[in-house]
Amino acid sequence: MALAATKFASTPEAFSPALIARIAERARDTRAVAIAGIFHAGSGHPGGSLSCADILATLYAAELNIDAANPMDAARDRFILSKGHAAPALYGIWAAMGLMKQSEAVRLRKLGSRAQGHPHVLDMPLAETSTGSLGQGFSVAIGMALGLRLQKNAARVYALLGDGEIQEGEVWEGAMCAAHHRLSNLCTIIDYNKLQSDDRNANIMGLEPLADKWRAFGWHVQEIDGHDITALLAALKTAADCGDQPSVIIAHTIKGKGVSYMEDVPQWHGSVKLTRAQADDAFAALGLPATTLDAMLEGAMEVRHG
Amino acid sequence: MALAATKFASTPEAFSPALIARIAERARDTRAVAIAGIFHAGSGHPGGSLSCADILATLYAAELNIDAANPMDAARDRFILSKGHAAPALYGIWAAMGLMKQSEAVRLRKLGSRAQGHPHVLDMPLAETSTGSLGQGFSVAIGMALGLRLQKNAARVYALLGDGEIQEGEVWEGAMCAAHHRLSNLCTIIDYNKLQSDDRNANIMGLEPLADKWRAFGWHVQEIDGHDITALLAALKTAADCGDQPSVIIAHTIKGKGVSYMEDVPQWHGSVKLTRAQADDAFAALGLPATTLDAMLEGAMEVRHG
Amino acid sequence: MANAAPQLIGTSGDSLREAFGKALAAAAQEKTNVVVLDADIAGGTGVHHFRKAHPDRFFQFGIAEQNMMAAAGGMAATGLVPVVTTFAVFCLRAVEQARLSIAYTKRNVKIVASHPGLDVGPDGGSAQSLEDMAAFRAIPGMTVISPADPTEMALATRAVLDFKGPVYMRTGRSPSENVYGPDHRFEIGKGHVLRDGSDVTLIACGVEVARARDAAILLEAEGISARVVNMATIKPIDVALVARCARETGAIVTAEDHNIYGGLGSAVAEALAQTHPCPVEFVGVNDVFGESGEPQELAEHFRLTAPFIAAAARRAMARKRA
Amino acid sequence: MANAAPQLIGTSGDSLREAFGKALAAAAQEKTNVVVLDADIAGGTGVHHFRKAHPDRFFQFGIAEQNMMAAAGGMAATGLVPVVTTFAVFCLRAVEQARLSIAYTKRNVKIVASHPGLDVGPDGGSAQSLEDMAAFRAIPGMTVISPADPTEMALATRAVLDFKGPVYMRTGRSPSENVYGPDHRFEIGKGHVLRDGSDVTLIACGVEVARARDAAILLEAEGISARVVNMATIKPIDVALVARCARETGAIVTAEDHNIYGGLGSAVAEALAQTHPCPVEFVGVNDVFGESGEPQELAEHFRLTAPFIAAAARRAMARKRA
Ligand SMILES: Cc1ncc(C[n+]2csc(CCOP(=O)(O)OP(=O)(O)O)c2C)c(N)n1
Ligand SMILES: Cc1ncc(C[n+]2csc(CCOP(=O)(O)OP(=O)(O)O)c2C)c(N)n1
Ligand SMILES: [Mg+2]
Ligand SMILES: [Mg+2]
Repeated sequence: MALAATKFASTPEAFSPALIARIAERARDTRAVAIAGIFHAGSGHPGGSLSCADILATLYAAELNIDAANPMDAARDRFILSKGHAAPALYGIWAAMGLMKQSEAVRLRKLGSRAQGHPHVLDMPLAETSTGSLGQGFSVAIGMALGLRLQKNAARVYALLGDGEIQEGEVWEGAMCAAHHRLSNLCTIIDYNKLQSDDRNANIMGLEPLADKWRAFGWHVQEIDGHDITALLAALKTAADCGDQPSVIIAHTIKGKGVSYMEDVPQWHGSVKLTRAQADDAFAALGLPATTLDAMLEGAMEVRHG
Repeated sequence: MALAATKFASTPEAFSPALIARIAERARDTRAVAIAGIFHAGSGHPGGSLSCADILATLYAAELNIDAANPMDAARDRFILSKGHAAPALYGIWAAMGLMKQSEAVRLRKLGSRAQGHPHVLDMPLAETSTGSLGQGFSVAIGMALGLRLQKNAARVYALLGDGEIQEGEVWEGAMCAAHHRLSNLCTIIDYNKLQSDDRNANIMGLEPLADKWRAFGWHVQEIDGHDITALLAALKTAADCGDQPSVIIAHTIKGKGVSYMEDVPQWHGSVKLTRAQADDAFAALGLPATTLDAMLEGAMEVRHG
Repeated sequence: MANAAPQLIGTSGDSLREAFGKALAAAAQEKTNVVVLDADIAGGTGVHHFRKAHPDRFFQFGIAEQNMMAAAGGMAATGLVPVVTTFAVFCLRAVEQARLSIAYTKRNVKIVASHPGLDVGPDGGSAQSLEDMAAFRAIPGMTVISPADPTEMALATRAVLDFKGPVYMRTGRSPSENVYGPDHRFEIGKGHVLRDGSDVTLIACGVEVARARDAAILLEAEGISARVVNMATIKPIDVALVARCARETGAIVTAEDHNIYGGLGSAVAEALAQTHPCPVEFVGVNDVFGESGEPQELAEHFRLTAPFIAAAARRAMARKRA
Repeated sequence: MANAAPQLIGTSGDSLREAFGKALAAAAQEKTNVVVLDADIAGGTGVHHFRKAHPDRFFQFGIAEQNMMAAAGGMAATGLVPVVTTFAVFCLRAVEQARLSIAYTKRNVKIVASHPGLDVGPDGGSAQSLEDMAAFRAIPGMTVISPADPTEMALATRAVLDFKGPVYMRTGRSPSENVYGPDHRFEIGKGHVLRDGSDVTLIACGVEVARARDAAILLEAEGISARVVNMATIKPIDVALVARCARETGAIVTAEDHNIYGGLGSAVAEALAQTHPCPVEFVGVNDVFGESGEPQELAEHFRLTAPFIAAAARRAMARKRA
């Protein structure tokens, strides 16, 4: 195997404070790039980008078998952001991991940018597929898991879904299908932030009892705090080793997590236009100075004019 | 209320031997018309028509508030055959109940016939909607249940689904929706004959644990023998009075029921061409002489030439 | 400051979706059988106005467009007039539901789709529907409408509610200029000559109408007299008007924020082929997907703006002389 | 006797779906990265042949077309060549999945749809897809093919597997006459002149090719020389051939087992409008739904048979003289 990266989660070093600190730092950087991008774009979905930053950081920094020197190696694990509107966070973690230039990640939603409003695989191959229409990324992940297994490729497939997203029937078609085909190489994570576009899930279309639904559809189910990096690491490790079932991790999260005034406020789902003051406050909440935002924006301007 | 029919199931007379015998007779006639129609057409789906005959007979003979003298009364209960390929059985029960001419019911799948290959509401208003594409009838039933409730119409809505049909994601979208909206005026019956088009459910796409799935989606669940008329009567009565949840009756059935050589044989799903000998044997299995088949076919010919 | 409410993009201002949402809420005052179906996107489609005015007639289906579409057929069967709303691109995952449970059953359902075409802007190619008019135009008995501006949108909203039968109507996301004054009239199935001309006819729908008008102004400066037709009803197309334009001007340009295949351009080409064949140039997205960018930027990039329409007019005119 | 196996309708015999199924199974011998996706309908689509020959590469998705369609995109991403199969009408509930997870991502997926048009027969209007060519033609970058007979179907099956990119291909349910001998050649994007003629050109696809040929024979008896073109590739349409036919014969009839809106007729009308405008008459289903009946009966009832094509040819010719 040509890949250098190791699955930290499967080694004793996995849960070291150093690893957790590294992941937390990546998560913070992910959030910062996401906010900078949304501010720079004048549109985009902050709430759902922030809620999944810890999940993305844990995946990329510790779980996915992706080598920055050769990211498209055939043996790489696949990650699909099925809730494609959280693209700013995906670009954020890529930037944090050196898989995308930070300046490109911040130059979000601009004509000609590789950081399209929703992930587009032809612009960023590591997106694995193009998303933005809820439900489809999950099905694509299932197809990949089937295709990899047929070709005896040991890579694993991960898909991150929104809670609102799982109202799509396509997701339950896929859930039934993955269980039927015993896709143990598939791990689904649900960013269970309790909010969707217009309101709380409970008001739009209630999802509970959510774990029961997945269990009844034949999945191995774990429920964790999606902002607890240790819990994420442990759950991903368990998921990778749970027999012949596909595995779902229901990650309880807070929409807007990390930017206090956005937390659990439906209106910050997006697509919103941030004011400079709001962006500054967001950076402050993340523990970053406004100058960091300035630097990021400057980088993005250079891409545009470079 | 202008309707003459009563809901037998809700009266003490409900479970009288006379009622059960009447329903059983209707079910047999339903099967006979379905077989005659499929033979006459030279195509059609016998297996799934036969498996649901007892369900249809119980519904129409004892549960649905439909007055043959004024079948389209606004206060009527609605029944939708979501598994539309069982149309021959629907026409069969209508013929048995005097809601459609038997000759028209047998003149199945012919150009200009009201007995279209799949139920079409513009030809037979009592179909309530047009089906044939699995999953859709269920959603239409949900829309009707919402619409009736909004307009304070106390009519109930019934939908019959195939087991293979519930692999459609649309069904789970609908299941979530009906529970969210507390559609207690909706009753779904699943013709759980364990077979679908090509093979057993278990081989195509496993459905178990099926009751758990519906419970996890917020439904009141009953499991019964779908050929036991007493059990059907009781379950429908319970469903009509189960609080603020929609109700599903998982009716365990045998595909091809009543025609021994078709029972539980996947190949008789259809669309098949019956030989005369096969049709005769089917009638014999139903306890009917070949002359009954001749009479039915003659009637259908008259419609054509009349 | 920071914890003030977020600015939602375009939910205020004169977008077609806002015009639709307001007109719908107003019309529903007296039309008490109108109900609205939403798939968790009311803020984007304009029906938040209806929800506020008529909460009891607003039905939430969650992010589940197939069930919503077919359920609309069921609601219509009970005598209601359902207005099903989502983004145009998500209508494409319920085409068969619209076909069977609405059109085949002749249900009086209005499918109103926001966010069509490049006008969607920064969300990018995944969200920019370039196929919806083609897909819905092919469904037997489905009327297809794409109004030009907020004024016409309000009129069309009323007209489709008055009309009996299934309709697919496009609104639009971006703030949109009014090409019409308050005395405009809208009739389903009739094109409207926005500006007369004799050398070439520019037939447009939706956001392209204003651009076609601008193209006519550009052409006028060169001494070319371009007629501008707003063909807000794509199906049934106004065959008589199309034929008359061909007869009178001899060359036609169509302009739409849609793939060049299957939409307005096709409908016009079909009408001409059956009546008065003449050269046509098609302005639209050239069988590629869109991308992120501001709507106006994208319109330029994908060659949908007035100068491109004017250039197409010159090409069409050159062909008529050939 | 009675408990003999049932006769399945049309799974044997020379239907396009059977020809497809057999050719696919054969081609997959050497093309080891071809996989088939089925939605519980393999007996109807012809892929039971593939399942038998290559069980390990046959994937069952159950009655769940959306997931199947998008999953095909995922399988393609791993280097496989997925062939997604279902009835044409059920492809309409996965248009957006084909759009995003196959076309937008440029995946090498072949969508092969059986049971198109009135050719479906007794199942009736709900199952008779009249919209699929329009819907899939509008998806950017999607190639659309509808071969004429079993011989061409086998060639086309190989050709689409050799071709890199998303394809939507129609097969057919009913036994279908061979209009071609064994030396026929098929090339994606090229129409084929089946019969030459100078007064009018009949451009057809799918089951209508044989009927167009019969119409030409009818016309010949009246002294009318009709050219017959099999336009098996609807997209990209063979613009050069369409233009040449217009130039050389001056009048065109299109014939397809599809709605007259959005399919072959539209593609031809668009090509003509851009090159050599001329009178066209459209033979197809006239924006209504089908119904139960035998395919030939339905073709007569809905005016798709040779006499109607011949009548359309006379109308088109009359218009060229006008
Ligand atoms: C098929 C589809 N329907 C509708 C939308 C519009 N939409 C974008 S985001 C969103 C809400 C998603 O909620 P959730 O999945 O909970 O995401 P999160 O809360 O993590 O942002 C909706 C309805 C879409 N992208 N795709
Ligand atoms: C959406 C859709 N996909 C595929 C089909 C083709 N089809 C017709 S019947 C059938 C099998 C149905 O199985 P089930 O629901 O179990 O019906 P039953 O066993 O009661 O006949 C299939 C796949 C269809 N009618 N609709
Ligand atoms: Mg959420
Ligand atoms: Mg079954």
